[in-house]
Amino acid sequence: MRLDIILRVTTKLLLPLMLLFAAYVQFHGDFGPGGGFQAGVIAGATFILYGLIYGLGAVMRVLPMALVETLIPLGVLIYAGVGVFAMLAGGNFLDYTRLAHEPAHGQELGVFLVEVGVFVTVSSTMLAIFYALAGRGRR
Amino acid sequence: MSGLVGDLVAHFNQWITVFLMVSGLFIVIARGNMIKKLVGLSLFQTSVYLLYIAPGKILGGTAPIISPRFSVYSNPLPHVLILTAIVVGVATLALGLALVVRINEAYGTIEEDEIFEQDSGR
Amino acid sequence: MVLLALLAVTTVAVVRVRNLFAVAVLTGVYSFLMATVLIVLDAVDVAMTEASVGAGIAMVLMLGALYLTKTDESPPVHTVLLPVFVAGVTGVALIWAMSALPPFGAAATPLQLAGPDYLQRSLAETGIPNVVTSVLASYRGYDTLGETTVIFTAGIAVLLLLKRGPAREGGDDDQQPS
Amino acid sequence: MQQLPVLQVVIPLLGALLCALVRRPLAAWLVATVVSWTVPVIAVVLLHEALVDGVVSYHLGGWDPSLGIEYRVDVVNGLILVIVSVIAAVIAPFARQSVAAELAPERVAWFYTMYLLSLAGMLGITITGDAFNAFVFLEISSLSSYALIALGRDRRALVAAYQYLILGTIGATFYVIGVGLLYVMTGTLNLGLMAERVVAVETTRPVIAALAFITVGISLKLALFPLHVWLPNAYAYAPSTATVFLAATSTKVAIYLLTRFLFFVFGARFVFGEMPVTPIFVAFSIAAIFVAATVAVFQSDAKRLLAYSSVAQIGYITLGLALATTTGLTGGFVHIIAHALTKAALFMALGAIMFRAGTVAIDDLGGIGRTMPLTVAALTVAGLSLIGIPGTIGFVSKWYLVVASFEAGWWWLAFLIVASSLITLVYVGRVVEAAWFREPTAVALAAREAPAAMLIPIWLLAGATIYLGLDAGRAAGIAGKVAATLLGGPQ
Repeated sequence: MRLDIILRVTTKLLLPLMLLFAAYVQFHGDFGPGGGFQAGVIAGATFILYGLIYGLGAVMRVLPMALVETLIPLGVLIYAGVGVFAMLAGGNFLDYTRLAHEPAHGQELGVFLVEVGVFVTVSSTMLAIFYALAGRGRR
Repeated sequence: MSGLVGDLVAHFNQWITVFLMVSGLFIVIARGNMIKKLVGLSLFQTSVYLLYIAPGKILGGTAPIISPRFSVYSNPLPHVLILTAIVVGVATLALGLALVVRINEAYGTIEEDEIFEQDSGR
Repeated sequence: MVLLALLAVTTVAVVRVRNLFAVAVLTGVYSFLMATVLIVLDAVDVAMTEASVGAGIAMVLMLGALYLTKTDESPPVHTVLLPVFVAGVTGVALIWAMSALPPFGAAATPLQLAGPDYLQRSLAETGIPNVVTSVLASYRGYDTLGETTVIFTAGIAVLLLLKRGPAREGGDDDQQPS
Repeated sequence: MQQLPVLQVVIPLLGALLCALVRRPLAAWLVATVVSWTVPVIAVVLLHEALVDGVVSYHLGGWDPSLGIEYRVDVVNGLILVIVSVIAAVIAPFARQSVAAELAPERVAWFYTMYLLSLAGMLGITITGDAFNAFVFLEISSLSSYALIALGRDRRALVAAYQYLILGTIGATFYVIGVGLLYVMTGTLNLGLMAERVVAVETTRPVIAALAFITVGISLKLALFPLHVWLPNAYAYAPSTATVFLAATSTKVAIYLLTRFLFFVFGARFVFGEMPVTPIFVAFSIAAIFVAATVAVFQSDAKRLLAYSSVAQIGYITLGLALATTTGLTGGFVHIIAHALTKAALFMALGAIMFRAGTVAIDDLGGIGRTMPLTVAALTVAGLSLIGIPGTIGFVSKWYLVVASFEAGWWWLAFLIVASSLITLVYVGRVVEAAWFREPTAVALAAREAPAAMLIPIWLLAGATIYLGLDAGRAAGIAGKVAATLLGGPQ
């Protein structure tokens, strides 16, 4: 597979498109189907594809294990952080209306931020599981 | 759609849903292969999605994305619940498969009977 | 209806086929069919997730796990009486219960009438037209925090089980007598 | 301090994230300890507020309960919150050395992550007033429990975790089916609203099926006989700290959830008056008490013996619920307290023995009372409470159960409860006899007394079983209030 030039070139062409699609799904979730989870899955799949074609080492240079392991809790932390911030702003936990002057704006901002948190956790978890499985090898 | 067809759909729908659930549950209990059991488990979980989503549908309605072109929408809440359920399902599957990989390393097999034999033999 | 019938056929195939690679592929097929059914039922977000999760993640996970284990299932040795009984009782109970549910597609059910009126308030309160997104991330945002935590839990749990540590791990070579 | 209900769950959750970020064993333990010592304070304040005001309600995201998710604390779950978080607080000092001895260092931080997630999950199930939110947190606590169990040193821990995963997921899916049926019939997921609306449709088939599915699903999680098969191996092979925590708390939380549905959502009148729930539960509870206790007698591994004993002890609690009278429920809830304290003390003592002697096989423990007298003494005290000797809390709960049986006119049930204590005496006696009176084995002679960080928690728990046994009114008082709340129906 390593020598298969067609696969390698196609992948290289596909990767940016896939990431772009992930970004579209992430940011368009307010208007159409999609959101942080689906976008995270697509982004995670993109890196897994890269790893499958170019080898584990290549993708690990871009996103080392230690970074991925930090990103998993970080995503949840972003989500919970929005909740705590709303609490500090005088509302209840996850009360996004407190995040901006206008309640509806606060809602939009809050939804955007938590979707980012979901994205971070989902994509890094997928990648981490891939690393763990790939690093295991057959016995 | 006329009422008669709707009625038929209603029951057909339910029969299939129940059939999917029961098959999944059957695989989990009857099979000894640990990966097959997990497959059964996810079939069982997936079939529950229909139980939630189908009652939220309104005939003639559309997806719950507000737009001036439509006036009747299906209920969004079941969709949200099932999104969560899907995620929970795949998380369980991932953990289950990781356990199976480790069990295979420790026992050299993923058949329950052989594992129980090995454990009782020691 | 055709889709549902196909789903049933796929399930039968999953029950019968013993080659686990084939089973993995069949579950992918199953997920795509399920996603199509979900689109028919207006659940576009769910359909998208089911397709990406069921036919994407789940299949990658299964194939990865199969690569590390073995691919054929032994024939069952136990009697199938108990499983048939349990599954049968569950099935009968469900049929019994579900046949008394409100008819499919009706607009005047408790779920539609007494349920929260997200559709009316979402745009005004959150400015988000996709009501699924607003319910998911705001009205029931705490569930979604829980959901993200579930992913986090599973991720760390898999790493705990599968990541090779620098030291020799103790999990699989303990000689404790039973 | 209106934010307390959510802090109860979010603090352990944030702690878990922090543990995963710092990755150092000692720092992770410190985080876990700080969290474990904070949550009981919150729980006690919440219980106090619930006792004074009746119900503490918290709207997550600021949404009305009909739209969003509500946290709702009354006396019933306030008490469970206190039990779970107090156990967590006592475990924290014990955990450091035990975990360090039983796990590879690079896994310790993640162990505490899982432990705190499990804690957050259980507190979340207990505090929530939303049926689906309970499912989400049930899965958080379940997934983390599977991971905790799989970390055991024996390879059988993996199989035990796998079996628990399969059965636990079936249970959770049954629960989801039941909630789905209820949701379709009532149009709400909020437990309070559900309780109001279910009355109008309670005789319909979906609601009856929902009752069955939810009961069976949760019974799988709480290991009601004969759905207990996952429990003995899971407890026997998990790391000591995980066993202490799960044995003392997880089944109690499941019992609470079942109670919430049976008494609050469906209503005692419907469940116990019109459905044949009482005879079924009494029959299974009796079977659990006798079969599991008898199996326990023949175990060679002390941890496994206590695990089977847990199945039997759960039988007493479900028996109290099944009677559905004030006295029966009081007995059931006192037994929840009693069993949490007693089993935590027992498993912790075994954990200390594991730490010093490296084994908990009964034959290896002969004479270990000479080298570890304080640990074994605590084990003995907790064992007495397990049997139900007067002067311990185990006696108080059984007393109420016996009285409740007489009130129901079932003198044979009272007789069976007393008789079952004899079997408990036999299996507790086996461990205690071996530890005190046999000639010391080589393992026993090589052991030293457990460190203070373990002894103090063990004796705190053992002391509590005595204190609450002598001051019988304290536990019974609060359990009586719980019983009155449950039988009073929705407020």
